[in-house]
Amino acid sequence: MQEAIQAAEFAEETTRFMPPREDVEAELLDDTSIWSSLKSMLKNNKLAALSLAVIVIVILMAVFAPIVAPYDPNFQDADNLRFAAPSMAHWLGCDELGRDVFSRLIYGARVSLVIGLVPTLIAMTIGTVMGLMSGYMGKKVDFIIMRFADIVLAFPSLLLAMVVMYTLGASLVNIFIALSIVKWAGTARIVRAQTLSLKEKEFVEAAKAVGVKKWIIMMRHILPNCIPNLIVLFSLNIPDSIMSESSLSFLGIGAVPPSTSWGLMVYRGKQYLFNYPWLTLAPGVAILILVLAFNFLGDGVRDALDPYLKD
Amino acid sequence: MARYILKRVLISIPVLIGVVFVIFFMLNVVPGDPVTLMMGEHIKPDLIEAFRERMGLDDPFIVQFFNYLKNAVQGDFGMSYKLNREVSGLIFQAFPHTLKLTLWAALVAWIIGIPAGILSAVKQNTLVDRGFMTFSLMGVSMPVFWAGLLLQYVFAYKLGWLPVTGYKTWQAMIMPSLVLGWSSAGTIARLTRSNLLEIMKNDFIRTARAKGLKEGTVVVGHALKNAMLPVVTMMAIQVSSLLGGAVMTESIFGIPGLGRVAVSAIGDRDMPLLQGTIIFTTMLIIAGNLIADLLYSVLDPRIRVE
Amino acid sequence: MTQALLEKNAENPAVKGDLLEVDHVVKEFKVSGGFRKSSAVVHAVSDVSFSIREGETLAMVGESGCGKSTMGRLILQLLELTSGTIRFEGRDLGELSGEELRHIRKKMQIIFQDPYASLNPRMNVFQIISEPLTTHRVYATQKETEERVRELMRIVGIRPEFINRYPHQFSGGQRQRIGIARALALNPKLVVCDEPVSALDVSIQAQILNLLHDLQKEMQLTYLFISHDLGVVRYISDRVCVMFLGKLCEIGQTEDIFKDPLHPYTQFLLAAVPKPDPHLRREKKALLKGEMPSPVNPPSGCRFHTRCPYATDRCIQEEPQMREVRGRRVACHNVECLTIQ
Amino acid sequence: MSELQKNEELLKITDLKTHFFTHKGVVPAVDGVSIEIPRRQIVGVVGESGCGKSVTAMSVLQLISRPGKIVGGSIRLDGRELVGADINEIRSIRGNKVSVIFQEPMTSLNPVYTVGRQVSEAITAHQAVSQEEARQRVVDMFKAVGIPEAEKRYKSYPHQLSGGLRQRVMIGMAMACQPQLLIADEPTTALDVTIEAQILHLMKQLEHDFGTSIMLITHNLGVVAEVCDYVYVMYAGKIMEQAGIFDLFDHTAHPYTKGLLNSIPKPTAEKRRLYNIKGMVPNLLRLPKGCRFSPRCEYARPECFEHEPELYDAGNQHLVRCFLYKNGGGPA
Amino acid sequence: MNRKYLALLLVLVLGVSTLAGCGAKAAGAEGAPAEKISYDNIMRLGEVTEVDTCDGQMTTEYYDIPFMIFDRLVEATSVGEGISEIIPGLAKSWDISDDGLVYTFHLQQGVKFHNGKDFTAEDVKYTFERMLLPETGAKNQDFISPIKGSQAMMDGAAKELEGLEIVDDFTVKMTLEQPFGAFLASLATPGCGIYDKETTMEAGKDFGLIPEKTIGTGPYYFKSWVLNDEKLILKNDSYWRGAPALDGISWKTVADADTMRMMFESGELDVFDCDYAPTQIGYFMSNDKYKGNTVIGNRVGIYYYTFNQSIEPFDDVRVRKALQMAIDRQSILDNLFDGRGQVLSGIMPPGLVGYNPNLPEIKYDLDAAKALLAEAGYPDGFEMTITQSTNSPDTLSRNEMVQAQLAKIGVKVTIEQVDEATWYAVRADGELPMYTTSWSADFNDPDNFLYTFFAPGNTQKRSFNFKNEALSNRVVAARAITDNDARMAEYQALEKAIIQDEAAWIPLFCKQHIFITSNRLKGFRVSWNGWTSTWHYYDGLHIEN
Repeated sequence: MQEAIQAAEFAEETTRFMPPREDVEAELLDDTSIWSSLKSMLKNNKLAALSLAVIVIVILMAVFAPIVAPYDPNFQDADNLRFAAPSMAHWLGCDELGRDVFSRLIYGARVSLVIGLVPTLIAMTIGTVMGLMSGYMGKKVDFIIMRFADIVLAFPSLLLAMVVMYTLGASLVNIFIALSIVKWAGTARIVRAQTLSLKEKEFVEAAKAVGVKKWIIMMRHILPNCIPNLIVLFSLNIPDSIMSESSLSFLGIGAVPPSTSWGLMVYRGKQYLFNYPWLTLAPGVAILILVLAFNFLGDGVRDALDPYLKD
Repeated sequence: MARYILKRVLISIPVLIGVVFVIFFMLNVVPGDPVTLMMGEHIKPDLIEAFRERMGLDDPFIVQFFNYLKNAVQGDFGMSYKLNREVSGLIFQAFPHTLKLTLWAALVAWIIGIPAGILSAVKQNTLVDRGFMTFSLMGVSMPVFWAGLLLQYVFAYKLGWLPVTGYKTWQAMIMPSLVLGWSSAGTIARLTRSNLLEIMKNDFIRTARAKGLKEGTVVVGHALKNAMLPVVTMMAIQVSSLLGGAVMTESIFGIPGLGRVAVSAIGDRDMPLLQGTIIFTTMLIIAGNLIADLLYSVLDPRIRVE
Repeated sequence: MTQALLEKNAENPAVKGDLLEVDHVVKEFKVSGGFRKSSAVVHAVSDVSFSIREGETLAMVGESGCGKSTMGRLILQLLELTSGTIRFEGRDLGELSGEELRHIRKKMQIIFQDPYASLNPRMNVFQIISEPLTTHRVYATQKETEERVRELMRIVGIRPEFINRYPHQFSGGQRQRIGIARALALNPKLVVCDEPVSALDVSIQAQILNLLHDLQKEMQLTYLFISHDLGVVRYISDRVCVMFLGKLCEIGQTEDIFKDPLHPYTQFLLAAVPKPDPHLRREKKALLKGEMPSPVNPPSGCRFHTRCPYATDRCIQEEPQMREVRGRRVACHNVECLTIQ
Repeated sequence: MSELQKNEELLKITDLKTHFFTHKGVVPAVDGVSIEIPRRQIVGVVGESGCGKSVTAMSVLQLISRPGKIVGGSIRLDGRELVGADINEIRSIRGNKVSVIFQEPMTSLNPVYTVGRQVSEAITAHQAVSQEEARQRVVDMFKAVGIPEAEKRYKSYPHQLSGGLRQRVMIGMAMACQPQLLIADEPTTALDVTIEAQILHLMKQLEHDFGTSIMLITHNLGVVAEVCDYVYVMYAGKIMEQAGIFDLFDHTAHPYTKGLLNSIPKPTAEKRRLYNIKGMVPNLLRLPKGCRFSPRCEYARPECFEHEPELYDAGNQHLVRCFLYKNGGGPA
Repeated sequence: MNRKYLALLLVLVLGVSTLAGCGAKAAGAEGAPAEKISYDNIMRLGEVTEVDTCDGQMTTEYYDIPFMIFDRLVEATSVGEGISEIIPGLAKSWDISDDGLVYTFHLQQGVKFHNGKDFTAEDVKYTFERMLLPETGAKNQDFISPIKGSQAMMDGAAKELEGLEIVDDFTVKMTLEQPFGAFLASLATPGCGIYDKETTMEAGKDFGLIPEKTIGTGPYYFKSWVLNDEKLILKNDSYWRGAPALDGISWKTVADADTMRMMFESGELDVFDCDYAPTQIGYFMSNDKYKGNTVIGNRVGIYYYTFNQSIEPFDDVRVRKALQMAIDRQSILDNLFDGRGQVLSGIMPPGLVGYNPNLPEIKYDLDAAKALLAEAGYPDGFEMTITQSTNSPDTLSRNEMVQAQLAKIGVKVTIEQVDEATWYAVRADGELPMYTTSWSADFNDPDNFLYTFFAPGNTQKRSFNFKNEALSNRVVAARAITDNDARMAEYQALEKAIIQDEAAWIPLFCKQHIFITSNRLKGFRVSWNGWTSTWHYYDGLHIEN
């Protein structure tokens, strides 16, 4: 006994252990936590870092819109500023009602971001719970939840969102509902798959052997290990929601005035493409950049968390 | 194989019924009475009532639902309220155009996505990688209608190379398939890239190299086929997203497909038409899933039917 | 002779002193084979009976797929029996209520093979080791629990200061120690060691084996030691049972089996182990032909007959039963003739 | 010219350094290793995980992938320098003059192609033979490595074969071009003992029949004792001891090797405590000063913590990296 | 095994694509012409929404094709700036009894339907009765409802129209319930095209849907209809007035107005209707490229905002008047329609018989508006909702301007968007709080405006809930005034009372209808009321390539 303790104490100085395979690279990655993986990813992946910066800037602009925006986004001066070209006073010009496009873009970011985040959060929360239950409980619960997921997944998602929006009427809250309904099933599938594999892990067996209750196993042992996957899903679902909103706006069932989303701005501005291109180019490019940024960040996150996902 | 297909088809029946039910339910709780929209303004209320009764609109919801189901099984999706035509006829008239667009778009998506994915993977974390991924992700990051309009503006209006709209000639199909295909190329490129990177870490790649194979042969001959397997299943998911994107693409490029039918049906509260369209697209998606699974089983010897 | 008698008694469930009795246990898995293949039944464990006496180490050896790990999980009620009974301290585990089962779980624990998969990467050492304690509400206060966790860490040789570290900050050997600490937290009687050292390097393996050995002495543990490494088995076990394709071939005192294996499979198995001594190298070695048959379609009669050089027609048709031969139990029709050879 | 030197070893690795450039620092996985493999011999390289034995083997064929890189030393095959050679030249050697088999036969075979195709590819990559001829040679090779129903197995996919058969296929693939050197990287670790015995037997037979030299990488001293002629013991990126097989076991010199041998449960009836080497393998990023085994060594002396020992000759082609043998002496 | 599956896969893929190909062809064959049609002499037009039917009786929205493939008994034509006139159609002449109750029509002889059948009085009777029978589900009964016995038919109580009598094959006599000054004008509306009895009965539900079964006497016949794509009519060589100069007219359905504009500008369409992009008027008008290619017509119509008098505070006339004064109509017209129109202060737009150019102007006066609001008890304004249907960015712009303008007097406007069907449904229930829309004349008579909006029942259907019953009743009574001058005077009086005294809605402006035509299209005219659909597609229109 004494010897064993000595050996262990000695080991503390050399905490590294080489796993059976001499794959030095993989083994070194494995040692890090999620957070530090992400940090080192940002250090190495310039594009992802830049994307994060863009996203942070957009978020800050949206949060501090009243401070950042040079004008009231709804202030009209149609008689003087209608279609004013970009200038020092109005960086991105003015729209058909003489409103400052830049200010509207900043306020529009609020709606676009909220639409990116909220439905994704709701959908993923529902999806995670469903996926956990389905995967862990199995049998009837699994069957029922998965059939529901099948139904949702069998729908063409945009059509489903359209039907929901038409049923409920156009409003921000209804967009949340529509997109949540459309998106939960994807998360549920993925969480279920991961739950199924985690369920077979020895640490779960150990917990079962100890007599830990089902739902505690789910919450304590399974869910935390799904987190890398959920982070990746989250970062890739946000841009998807933003794009869905712009599609709904095109069909006239997206954001509702006075709130203005980027999707709505693109849609309304597109009729002036020939003469006053900034009206549609500015929000369009804004969407492009924001969504690209989320995509790059998401890709980076996925690459960084890949070793976790394989567990 | 045949048994498997049959089994899969049988499994998808409850899903379809579920879809029908959901749509039916949602459309029956909405405000707005289709009958008053259909009838003239001077019709007396009792005539409207008679009409409702004839159409079975007074039956309890569940009875209506089963009646609908019964007819649908026989291929009768009812009459469009607004267009006064057989829903099935309208769908079959529009469907080929959507299918054509979707197939073309899928082709474009693969032509852009797969090489971009491969090159990005091979040149991981280089400018080439970033460049190709940016290009293919740009498609996902632009509102389809916006990208479509810009393309029209440049290639049809400014340069005059292509017709603004149309679907009958190959020239006319270029822009719509590009817009729609590009929008899902990013997904494919991303999947190809990550799969390929993943596969390249496998032991059998080392084996292939150890055999003395050229790097190109290793990537194309050994890694690619493995990496393509999940990409093939992606096809199924794509059917859904392409059909969604087709709604807007069709509007912008004047293609008389299912998406247009669905959009106008929603706007007109044309329940039979909307139901029919959604059920039909759902069947397409389910069929797409089935085909993807079959393809997978053909390509992957590990799960091939013995 | 006395030893043979003892051995016989040991196999008799009526005799007191048996901690665990496994009686005609069968486990079949239904494999749907995905959607493309018709479903099949894997005969993982077929009609296996043995018992473990309190304080002893019973080793279970066999090659991969022989059902030894499944057996371990069956005992711990992590899998449901297809048929048969398992008695722990005389009580049929299959008939216990949920609460009784939870209670009895305190007395049976498991140590796993893979030191990486067996610890939840999102929990720190304290959370891992205290989970059994909090689950069964052994201590009223957090402080007591923490005290116990630190004690356990000392026992298995992990510095208690590491209580807040996460598994990835430890080496494989240390992780295995944490796994052992968790298993010991509730003072179990029986510990199922499922290949506890096979993922470790030789030098670490020795540390863990010594630790297990010491712990057994100090805590009066009973081990079911599942392993494919015959060297390790010979070192640690009192008795050995050899499994082949879901069936028991031979069971007996370790030394008896290693010195004089009776079942042809045991003989080949022992012969196949490479000896760390070049002088023992033999140019012509008795090699076992072929591969392990599939547990989905196990061979008829004696499951070993397809690879057995001594197989007779009887072996193909008739399944051999366990019977007592020279102080141990063997399932082979031809044991007598073989040993004469 | 050097090709003409008859006594030249088949493979001569001199002071090989292969480092991994990770974002945490440089990992000297192989740190100045010299190994010689004579013709028609089985040379073992043993050591625990992370000691650099596989990296050494993979360095020979330059199968080291990013972030690993050979940073120094020389690898001469038949007198030809491989370090810094053109990639095409390396490629012409891979699978042809030198081939490799790996630990995991399942993952080392491409799951989507038939095994026959994968083996014949090894032939067609190096020799201009017709498909049919390649196929015939594969079938012959399958027979040679003891694959039953070779014709039928040609068309099998990896998942349809058992572990043992897969490893035979891997060996068949490696032997397809009748290489001069076969590098076997833990070839039996993933196999059951009965299969392991078959595969080891097969390897000895191949060495005998084809005159192929074998570099056997393993952590299992039993396997080494079973098949090797000469053995190198590696620890933390360096050779600690090298000796003929009988010398190594009979006159074990290095404390590490002794520790390893003593850690193995002995086939004795007595249940003594096992010997164990205290502590664990050092982190290659933070190697201890002096002898890298010194923190775990019971014979360590002050100089061991200060200076790195060289390989000292203990006579009879027996070299030991330990100050104890600096003057040809041994531990007390 | 492998090969076999790959072959199977290949067949599958090919099968699917051929199916798509065949399908496309099959779909084309159903409606599209099999022979290659040259568009050299075909006028190409565009529209944004697909049409539900080409049966003029069944639609209140779509008149293009009904105008061109059917003839009416009489036609309305513009004879000068804002002046229209009724000219003979299928009725070559008519007599009106002195009491204004009996109209006798003498029909053209020798007119043939597109299928070669002769046109007779029987077809007129059939057509009118078809419109009134409830099972037809027609929507334009308004136009012939003055005929005696029409209500009975609409109620399902009669199978024949009592007031319509066939005198002989080419004479029809119609008796009205009461005198109706605008009766002739209403017969010129597109809903009153004359159908061929035999083929129409045969066609049943397919009438108006399937081109071959949709037969009229008009200058063009219905050639093909591919849903959501193209409708094509070709010239009727044996048209009784003489064949038109154009080979035909094609309508492309282009869902997106911006796409349509690009199609026009890249030469894929011959006419661009600026109504689809009112914001582009400035661009087109100032572009040298289109100089001389603009055709401007006055729309005999009006843009307006409504009040729902059942909803507080719109029940207070002071509030309504305040809002009338708080909207800067000229600014809206200038900014959203390039100023091309005229601010109005009543109901009747210029160009309509009875238009009152001397109506007092409703002035834009914020101070007066605020004062009125304060008087009504809302010194700090109030909150209100404007409802609009989705997918109408132009309406949205208008509402947003109004939103900003009303904010100046403290009124907080919420713009609510609902889909079109819901919007109509809620409006029909009389529950829309406030909305903006426009109305243009179907036929040239004030009745088409005042009766439509302010007759009892109608005000509720349009969510006005106009409470002054006396005025409502006078609107109905005015229909029967036989003396035209007296009738016009009454309408003008009513107009002033309803809009200015009662402030029942906010009149905005009328606007010009501007078309941009391609260089090759000559002789394009706007119909008298400024509609897109016009009978003038026959007359004088031609293409010079």
